[in-house]
Formats: sequence, C-alpha cells, structure tokens
Amino acid sequence: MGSRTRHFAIITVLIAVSTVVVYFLINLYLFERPFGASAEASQIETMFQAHFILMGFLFAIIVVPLGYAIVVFRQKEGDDTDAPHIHGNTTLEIVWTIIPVLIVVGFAIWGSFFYWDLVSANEGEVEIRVQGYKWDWTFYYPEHSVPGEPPRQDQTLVVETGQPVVLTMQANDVIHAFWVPQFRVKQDVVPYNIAIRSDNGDRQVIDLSFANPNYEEAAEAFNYSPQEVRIIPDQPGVYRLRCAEICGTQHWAMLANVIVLDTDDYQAWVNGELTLPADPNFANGTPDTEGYYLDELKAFCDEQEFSGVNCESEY
Amino acid sequence: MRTLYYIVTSALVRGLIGQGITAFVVYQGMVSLRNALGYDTTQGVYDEPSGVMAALISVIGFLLAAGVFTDWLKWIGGEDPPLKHGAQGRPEWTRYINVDVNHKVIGIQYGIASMVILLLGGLLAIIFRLELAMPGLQFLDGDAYNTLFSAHGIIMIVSIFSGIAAMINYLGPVMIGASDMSFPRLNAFSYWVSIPAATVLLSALVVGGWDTGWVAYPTHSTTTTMLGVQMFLLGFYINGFSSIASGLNMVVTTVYMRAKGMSYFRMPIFVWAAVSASILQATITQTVGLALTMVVAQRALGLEFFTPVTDPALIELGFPGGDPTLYQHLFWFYSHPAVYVWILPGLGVISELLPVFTRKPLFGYKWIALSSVGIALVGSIVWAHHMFTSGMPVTWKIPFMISTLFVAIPTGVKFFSWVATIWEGKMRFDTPMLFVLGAISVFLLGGLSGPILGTIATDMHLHDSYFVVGHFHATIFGGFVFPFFAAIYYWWPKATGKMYSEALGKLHFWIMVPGFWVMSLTQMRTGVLGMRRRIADYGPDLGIADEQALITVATLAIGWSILIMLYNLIVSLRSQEEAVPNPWGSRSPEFMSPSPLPEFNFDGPIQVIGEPYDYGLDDSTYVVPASAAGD
Amino acid sequence: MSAVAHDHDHHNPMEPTRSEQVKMNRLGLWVFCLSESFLFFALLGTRFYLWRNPVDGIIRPDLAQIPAFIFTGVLLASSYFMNRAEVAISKDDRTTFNYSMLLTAALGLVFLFGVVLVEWGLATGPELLLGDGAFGAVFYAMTGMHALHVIMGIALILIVWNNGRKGLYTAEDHWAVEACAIFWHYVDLVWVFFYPALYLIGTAIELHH
Amino acid sequence: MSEPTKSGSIYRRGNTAAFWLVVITVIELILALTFESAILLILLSIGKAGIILQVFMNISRLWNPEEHH
Repeated sequence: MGSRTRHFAIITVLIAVSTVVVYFLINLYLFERPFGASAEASQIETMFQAHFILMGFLFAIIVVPLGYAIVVFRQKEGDDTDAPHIHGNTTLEIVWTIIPVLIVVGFAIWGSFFYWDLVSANEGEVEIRVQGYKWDWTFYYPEHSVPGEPPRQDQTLVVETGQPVVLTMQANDVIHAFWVPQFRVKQDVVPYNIAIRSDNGDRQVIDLSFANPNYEEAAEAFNYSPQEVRIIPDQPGVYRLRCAEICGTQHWAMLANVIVLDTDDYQAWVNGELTLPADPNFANGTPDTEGYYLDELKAFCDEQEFSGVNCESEY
Repeated sequence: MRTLYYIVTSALVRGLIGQGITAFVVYQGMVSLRNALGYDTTQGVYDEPSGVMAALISVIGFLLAAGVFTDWLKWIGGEDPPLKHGAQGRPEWTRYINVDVNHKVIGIQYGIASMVILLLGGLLAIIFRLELAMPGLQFLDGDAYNTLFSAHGIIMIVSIFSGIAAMINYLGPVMIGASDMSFPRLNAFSYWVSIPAATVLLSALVVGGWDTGWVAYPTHSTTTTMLGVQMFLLGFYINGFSSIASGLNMVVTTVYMRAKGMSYFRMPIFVWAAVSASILQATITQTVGLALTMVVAQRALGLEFFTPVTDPALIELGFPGGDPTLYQHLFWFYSHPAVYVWILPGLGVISELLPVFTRKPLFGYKWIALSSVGIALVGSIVWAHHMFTSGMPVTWKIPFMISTLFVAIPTGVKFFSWVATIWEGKMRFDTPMLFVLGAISVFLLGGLSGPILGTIATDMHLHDSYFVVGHFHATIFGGFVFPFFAAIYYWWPKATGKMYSEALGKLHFWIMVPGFWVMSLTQMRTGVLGMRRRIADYGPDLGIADEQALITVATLAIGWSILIMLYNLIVSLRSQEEAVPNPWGSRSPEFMSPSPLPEFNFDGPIQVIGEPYDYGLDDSTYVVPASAAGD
Repeated sequence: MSAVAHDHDHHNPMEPTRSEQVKMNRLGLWVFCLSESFLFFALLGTRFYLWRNPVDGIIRPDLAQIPAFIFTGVLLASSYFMNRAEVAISKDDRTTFNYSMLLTAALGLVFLFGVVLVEWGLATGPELLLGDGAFGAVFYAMTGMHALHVIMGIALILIVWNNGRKGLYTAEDHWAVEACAIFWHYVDLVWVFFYPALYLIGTAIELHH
Repeated sequence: MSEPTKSGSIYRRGNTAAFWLVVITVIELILALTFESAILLILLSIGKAGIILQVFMNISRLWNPEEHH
C-alpha cells in the first residue's frame, strides 16, 4: 500500500468516525433544543437534524485532514527543504464545486417545499390577534367576542391543544417580534398606525388597532394586512413569549405567558372559571428578574397537573 | 518641549480643535436661527436639527484645520502642487499624526486607529458581559445596556474598516510592485475623514446614548427619545466616504499600477481578495448611506419614509404611506455584503500565508482568486435573508433562501483548497501560522453555523437569538480578527524592522483560540435554548446562567490575550536587534526589499518573471528588478 | 520607530507619467460614477417600492407637467454646451470654450432654481408638502439629492472655467475639463431616469392642497 | 489631429445627439400623457442614457484612451 493510499484510508475512517461523534455532540448536548410544544416544532426538528448531520460531516471533512496534516506532515527537525510542488488539480476542484452545488440545490428545493408547507393555512384554524407595544403584549380573541363590542382580550396567550391557530400581529409603536422558543416560530410585529400631518397641520391617528370594535371594517377599507404566523399547539404547559426585536429601554422585559390547555381546561378558561398566573411584565412596575413570577407559575403548573416535562424543564 | 510642540501643531490635534470649534459655532448659530424662526429648541438633551447640522459641518472643519484639503484648494486656485513626501523637516514619528500621502504611513495610521478603536469596543463588551454574567440587573439599566451594546457593534465595525484598510493600504501597492496608490491625496482623505466620523460617532455616547443597535431599524430609530441616535447615524454615514474613496483607489491602483509582467493571475492572492472587497466597498456603501440619510431626514425634517399608514384623507385619495421594511432592504443590501468586505481581505491573508508556512504552492490559485469574486457577487444578492421573519411575502423569501445557500459554494472552494494546500505540506508553526490555523478553525465554526440560519424553517427559531450572535462573531473573528492578527505578526518585521517575541505570540494564541471557541459555541448554545440577542437581562427560567458566566469568562480571556499582543509588539519596538529582511522565506515582492520598506517601496521598477507560489521548485523566481530582467 | 526607511531622496523612481495618471483619473472617475449609481438606483428603488397602491399599482403624484418638461430641456441643453466646451478646448478654440462653460453653468443654475423655486414651490407655494407621506418624502429626497449634485457640478464648472481662462489647459492635456464634463453629463444622466420616474410613470393621483 | 473637418464633425456629433435627446424627451411626455406604459418609458430612458454615455461622456475612452487625440 502506497503511503498516499494509506493516508487517505486513515482519514476516510477518521472522517466517518468524527462525523458520527460530532453529530451526537451537537444534537444531544451543544445545540440542545427547548421542549417542543407545537406540531411545527416537531416538523422543524427534521430540518434541525438534517443540518446537524451536515454540520458533523462538513466539520469532519475539513478538520480531520487538517489535523492529520498538522500531525503527520509537519516540518521535521533539521529539514529545511520545501514540500512537494503540487500547484493544483482541476478535476479535484471541479469535484468539490459540483458536489456542494448538488447538496445546496437539494437543500434549497427541499427547504422551499418544507417552508411552504409549514406556513400554509391549516384546516379549521381560529384567529387570535396579538398586539405588541412598548413593553408588553395584549391578545384579542375574536372567536370569543360579541360583534360590535370591544373584543375579548387578555394579557396571556391561551390556546387549546390540537386546535390550529393563526396569530395575526400588529405593533402600535415600533417593530417587535413574537418568539415562543417552544413553538419554534418567530415573526416580526410591524407598526401600523402612526399618523402624519393632515391638511390643517395636525397629526391624526386612525384606528386600525385590534382593540377597535370595528377593526374588521377598518382593515378592509384601508387594505390592511397584518403579519401572521400559524401554529398547532400540542403539549399542555406554560411557556414564555419573548420580544425578539430591540425595542428600547425595557426590551429585555417584554414578556408574556403562553398557556396551552387541553380542551376541558380551555373551556373553563373561556367560561371564566380558570384563573391564570400574573403577566410577567415590568414596564409599569419596578424591573425585577423573571424569577419573581416563577413560583406562581410553578404553582399553576402543579394545580393544572401539567405533564411534568414542559413545566419542569421550564422552571 | 519640542515633542509637545510637534504634537500640538500636528494635523490630528489641529483637526480635533477645528472640529470642536466648528461644531460649537454652527450649533449655537443654528439654535439662534431656529429660535428666531420660532421653533422650540429646548426639547431633549440638545436641539436635534441644529446638532445634525453642526455634526455635518464640523467634519469639514476638521478636514480644513488638519490640512487635508490644502492641495485641492491650491488646485482650485489654478496651481499644481507637487506631492509632499517625507516628514517635512520634523522627526519621522510625526508623519503618523500628520497628513501624509505615503500608502505605508496611511496603512499604519489605519492600523493604530483600528487597534485603539478595537480596545474601546472590547472594553464596552466587557462591561456589558459582566452585567450578563448573572441573571438580574446588577449595575446597568435598560438604556445604559442598550447604549453599550449598540456602541460595541458600531465601534467594532469602524475598527474592522480601519483594520482592512490598514492591510489593503500597506500591502496592496507594494504587493503589485507599485510605489504608491493611484491617488495618494485621496488616500490620505480616506483616512482623515474617518477620524471626524469616529468623533461624531463617539459623541453619541455623550449626547444621551442610543438604543437601536447598529441596525437602527425604523420605526424605533425614527421615534426613540435617546438623541444619540442622530450622531450614530451621521458618524456611520461619514465613515462611508472613507470606505468609498479607499475602495475606488484600490480598484484603480490594481488595474493600472501593476508591475511589468504581473498579469491578474500572477498577483499575490491577497490582492485578489483586496480588490473584490474594494469593488464592493466602492459601490454598495451608497445604499446604506441613503438608508441612514433617510432616517436622519425623517427625524430632522419630517420626511415620512417609514411611517406605515398615513392619514385617512390621503389614503382615500390613494396616497401611499411609508414602509419600515424599505429601510431593512436598503440597509441589508449594503450591510450583508459589508460582512464580505470585512472578511475577504482576511481570507486573502490566510491564502497568502499558508503556502509560505507549508512550503508548498497554493493549491488551485485561480479557484481561490475567483472564489473571492464569487463570494462578492453571490453575497450581493442575498441581503433579504436578514428579513425572513420581517413579514415579507413567502414568494420573496424563497429566492433569497436559495441564493444564501449558494454562498456556501465559493466559501467551500476556499476551505477545500486550503486543506489541499496544507496536505503533504511541511508545516512550520510560527505565530502567524498558528493564527492562520486558528482563523481557519474559527471561520469554519462561522461557516457551519450559516446554512442553518439560511433555511427559513430553522431560521424562524434562531433569528435574532444569541445563536446569531455566536455565528456572527465566529465569522468575523475567523474572517477578520484572527487573520488580521496573523498579518500583524507576519508583516511586523517587514513594517518595523524589529522582531516580536515568539513565546508571547504563542501565549496570545493559546489563550485566544480556546477562549473564542468557548465563547462562540456557548453563545450559539444559549441561543438555541431561547436566549434573545440585545437583552439586558434574562430569566433564570431559561436555565442558561452557567453558560452566560462562561461566556463572560471567555470574553475576559480574549481581552487579556489581546493586551499580551500589544505588550509584545510595543516591547519589540524598543529592541536593539534588527529583523532579517525575509524572516519567513517568502517569495512576495515586499520581502525582496529591505525592512522597513523604503519611501517608494523599491529602488526601481520590478518585473514578474514567474509564478507567485512556486515553493518546492528549484530555480523558480517570482520577481526581479526590471533592470535585471534583461529585455 | 518608522515604517518607512529614512530616505531623504524624495524622488519616486516609479512615478506615473502624466498620460498614465490621466488614464487612472478617468477610471477613478468612472468608478465614482458607478458608486453614485448605486445611490441613485436605491432612490429609484425607493420610489417604485413606496409609490404604489393595491388598486392602481404604480402611482405618482399629479404634478404640473409643463415646468418639469421645460427644466428637463434646460438640463439637456446645458449638457449640450458642456460637450461643446470640451470639444472646443480639444481644438484650442478658447472663445467657444469660455462661453460654452459659462452657458453650461448658467443653464445649470436655471435648472436648480427651477427645481427649488417652482417644483419645491418656494416661490409659488408647494404642490406637495414635505410631510405628505411617501409622496412628499420620495419627491423631496430624489430632487434634493439630485440638486445637491447639480450644485457640486456648477461649482466644478466655474472652477474649471476660471482655470481655463488662465490658460491652464491645452488641446492635448485638459483632463480637468474632461472630468468636469463627465461629472456634469452624469448629473444629466441621472435626471434622464428621475424625470420619468417622478413625473411620467404610473397612474397620476390628484393632490389637494 | 485637429484638422478642421474632423473637429467640425465632432461638434456635429454633439448636435445630433442633443437633437435626438430632445426628440425622445418629447416622445416620453406624449407617451406618458396617452399610453401610461412604464416599460416603454423606461426603455426610452435607457436609450437616452446610451446616447449620453456614448457621445457626451465618451465611455469608450476607458478601453480606447487614445481615440480623441
């Protein structure tokens, strides 16, 4: 066996081994994902796995030959000569251009369909309107509102297990972003209604706000389409909504509780028979750590007998 | 006494005084004028429109007082002043604080500026990393934290721009066998305009700070009451003049000033990278300039570019409102490719140094050269991947996802070619080579964490999280910081004629590389777990307190290692020993000349008669003096 | 310490010749024009991004057509005289050079005042206000950014005219005139795209002020 | 180099270019007031830009620097 063949055989084995080791390291420890609480989370998990495998392989294919060369080919003591004169290999260059092109095209096609599928409307979905403002969130439930009256609202996002939801979003000052790590979805929330100078020089505000009882008509008249994101929550528990776009002084504290309830509890909440934990917002109070509210949430979890994992892992 | 006199009368000090006086006079004048016109000038920390005007004009004040315009003003008067070379009868060291047209002096001026600004940005990072080391707010409030991280971002960016300009200016002309840049006065202008830009930028910290991050998205940036935002926008904007002018200069220099026989595919590989970066810099910078101007104009003049819905009367007539996502398009059209501007010269340094330290030709020279151009081109059409969560239509997102993934291909070509260069190479592990290997490993981290952000499905979770922070720092450390340090160590004996201590250089490396790996990977880990970026505090419910403490420790380690480097370099300057002209056995033109390089780089024109990286081939020569080429 | 070896012989053995320098200047100026094109394309992009509505698609404010048309003609005429000046100096025709330069600057000034006084309505009262949503913002940004370049162009023309009067340029070597011409034509070139974008393309929306 | 006939023809080149520029601008205005076709207007602008680049700005001097002497 020629020395070149031996070198290649050794690194091939090493690359295979490293790929597996690095993949498991990434998947099980380094890039540990939070608990998944929506159908989207399990769907996206497939994509994460594909990327982790790719990361493991690409890492190995670069680092193994690099490390091997450092150890084996390094300049020996007392050797001042140059290395062999190898200035390139066009076939090799073409190979390591074409193969990545194929991988990239594959990923692009798969990723496009994957994403298209992810954001397409689900059957029987209900709308919940999410409003972000400095520095809190309000949720409107048109499903449980009386037409013509101010819509039902809450400081907590409450959703039902297995019920597809479309969350429409607006901000009324600056851009915020909706992120619930356990749902694996994120969406910027863009402002809608800062008025400008009108004829007499005053500033006016039109009410496209979700709080407007006549929101639907106003939205139609002004051709207003808010941002939206779709989820099917599937694990009861308490999660946190976090604003992910810098929005000023208390951006870090712009939180809300997200509570996924099973059908019975959800009905109890709709009927007003279930008391929710306090809203973890500090904008109007003294800023404190989120820890202050954790005991309360823990108590709520215990009371609801949420299956341990989602509440335990959270708090 | 003489020293003090030289300092006080230097261009730097004159410029700063001129800028201060201009700013004061214009500001007071504008306030009086606006008072006279009946505007309220008492709102906020300072009167905003007056402040904007004062900041803009103060830059001209600086440049006039420093004497940057002297030759051009003479030209307006009909004279044709010759270029002034040398120290003008003063000690040599005063060249670095005066307007000097020599590209090497300008390169070193940029280098010093870069390091000073780097230390400042690093200091800010350490302050807010200490805050983040534990959950709960310890010693910063929301506004202070926001100002610090915003300032850290933009200050580091200015430092990076100075750093690449240092490398391109010092190395570009000499590597292609030229005596200087095509436009030496414009080159000096590029450097000197970045100084008042930096002072305007830093003044943001004194006039109230700002809380928008370096991206300054409207409508937050157009409505925030923290008035430093205007100075930040203007400082960023003015720094753009420097980028455009130096990019233009390097492009023309490369086209017209190459030595005889130096065809494009015989240039040192760094020049390819520098030119690709320069082309980007000279063009796309304009769009961010426009985006920043638009925010300034909306705040100061009331032009409603970014206000989504206008008043009902106008809407019924069909009048359009503004759109906050427009800013994001204009901003990222520049700011994504800008990342390639920062890393391409660094990747050039990696490709330049590998053959020298492996004693082997660069594997696939043309592929590496063209991959730089490829990265610049593909990188220009991927900007909207920063907007996957912004509410863009799905039909816009998908093409950007595809183009983003394609960046992997030229980048992959570089990586594979580097590995092939190292394979069977007789490697020597001097400090510059260690930093090159560190750069490859760290840039690999950045590269591998890229595709997962490029596919929209996974980006929905990771966007705006700490994962992005980790990814970004890995690409920038791997693509700029490590190669920049490698370049400093590698060309230090060439630039100064002195040799640094190898032991301290290696110590720097062995602290910084593990420190960075820990910092970056832990940032990514916390991001996946749910840590957002740009937050002053995080809840204990995320379970990432230990990781945060670890990141802070790693950051401190990196900070200390950089101080070791500075100590090492400064001490070496006082050493009596002269470095040999070509300590690394390089074939590059600059190592054919004595150290430090003479005023015009070479004694006479040089000529290229062979390939640049023919290591391992007997009797192969790259450059000779044109007089010896015999034709 | 010094990065540059002490060298008191300040003669550059590789100094570019005049004709080499002119070639570099020319490329430099063109790269600068390319750079500026990114600014103006971004402005055009802004115009088409913001000036649209769901009903009509691309729209524009209904501004007075005749003055805009006349000022466009004035700018074209100035470009014509700029070209004449450059040709004149290349055949050493000083008289034509001098009056053409002055005419160019004068027509440039007419255009500038046309935009500022008539289009912006400083003399007549504006058709469109600064704060009129995206209409006002984009209109003032585009005309303003262009006007800034017109001002720089006029200054350059006057400087070059003055230096030309002193006899600094010859038929063989008049790079400054050429540079000035390229810049001025470039400003005209930008208006070639801005004029239809602002006044002609899209459904006109009536203004009420 | 500067023969009278040749430089006269260079002046004429400018005259012709200016004439066509004006003609296209008039066509633009008429088109805008009648057809409202954005594509056509953009194409006409590109035509005008081509004339200016070639005749007035002498872009070809970039790769053929000696042609005007």
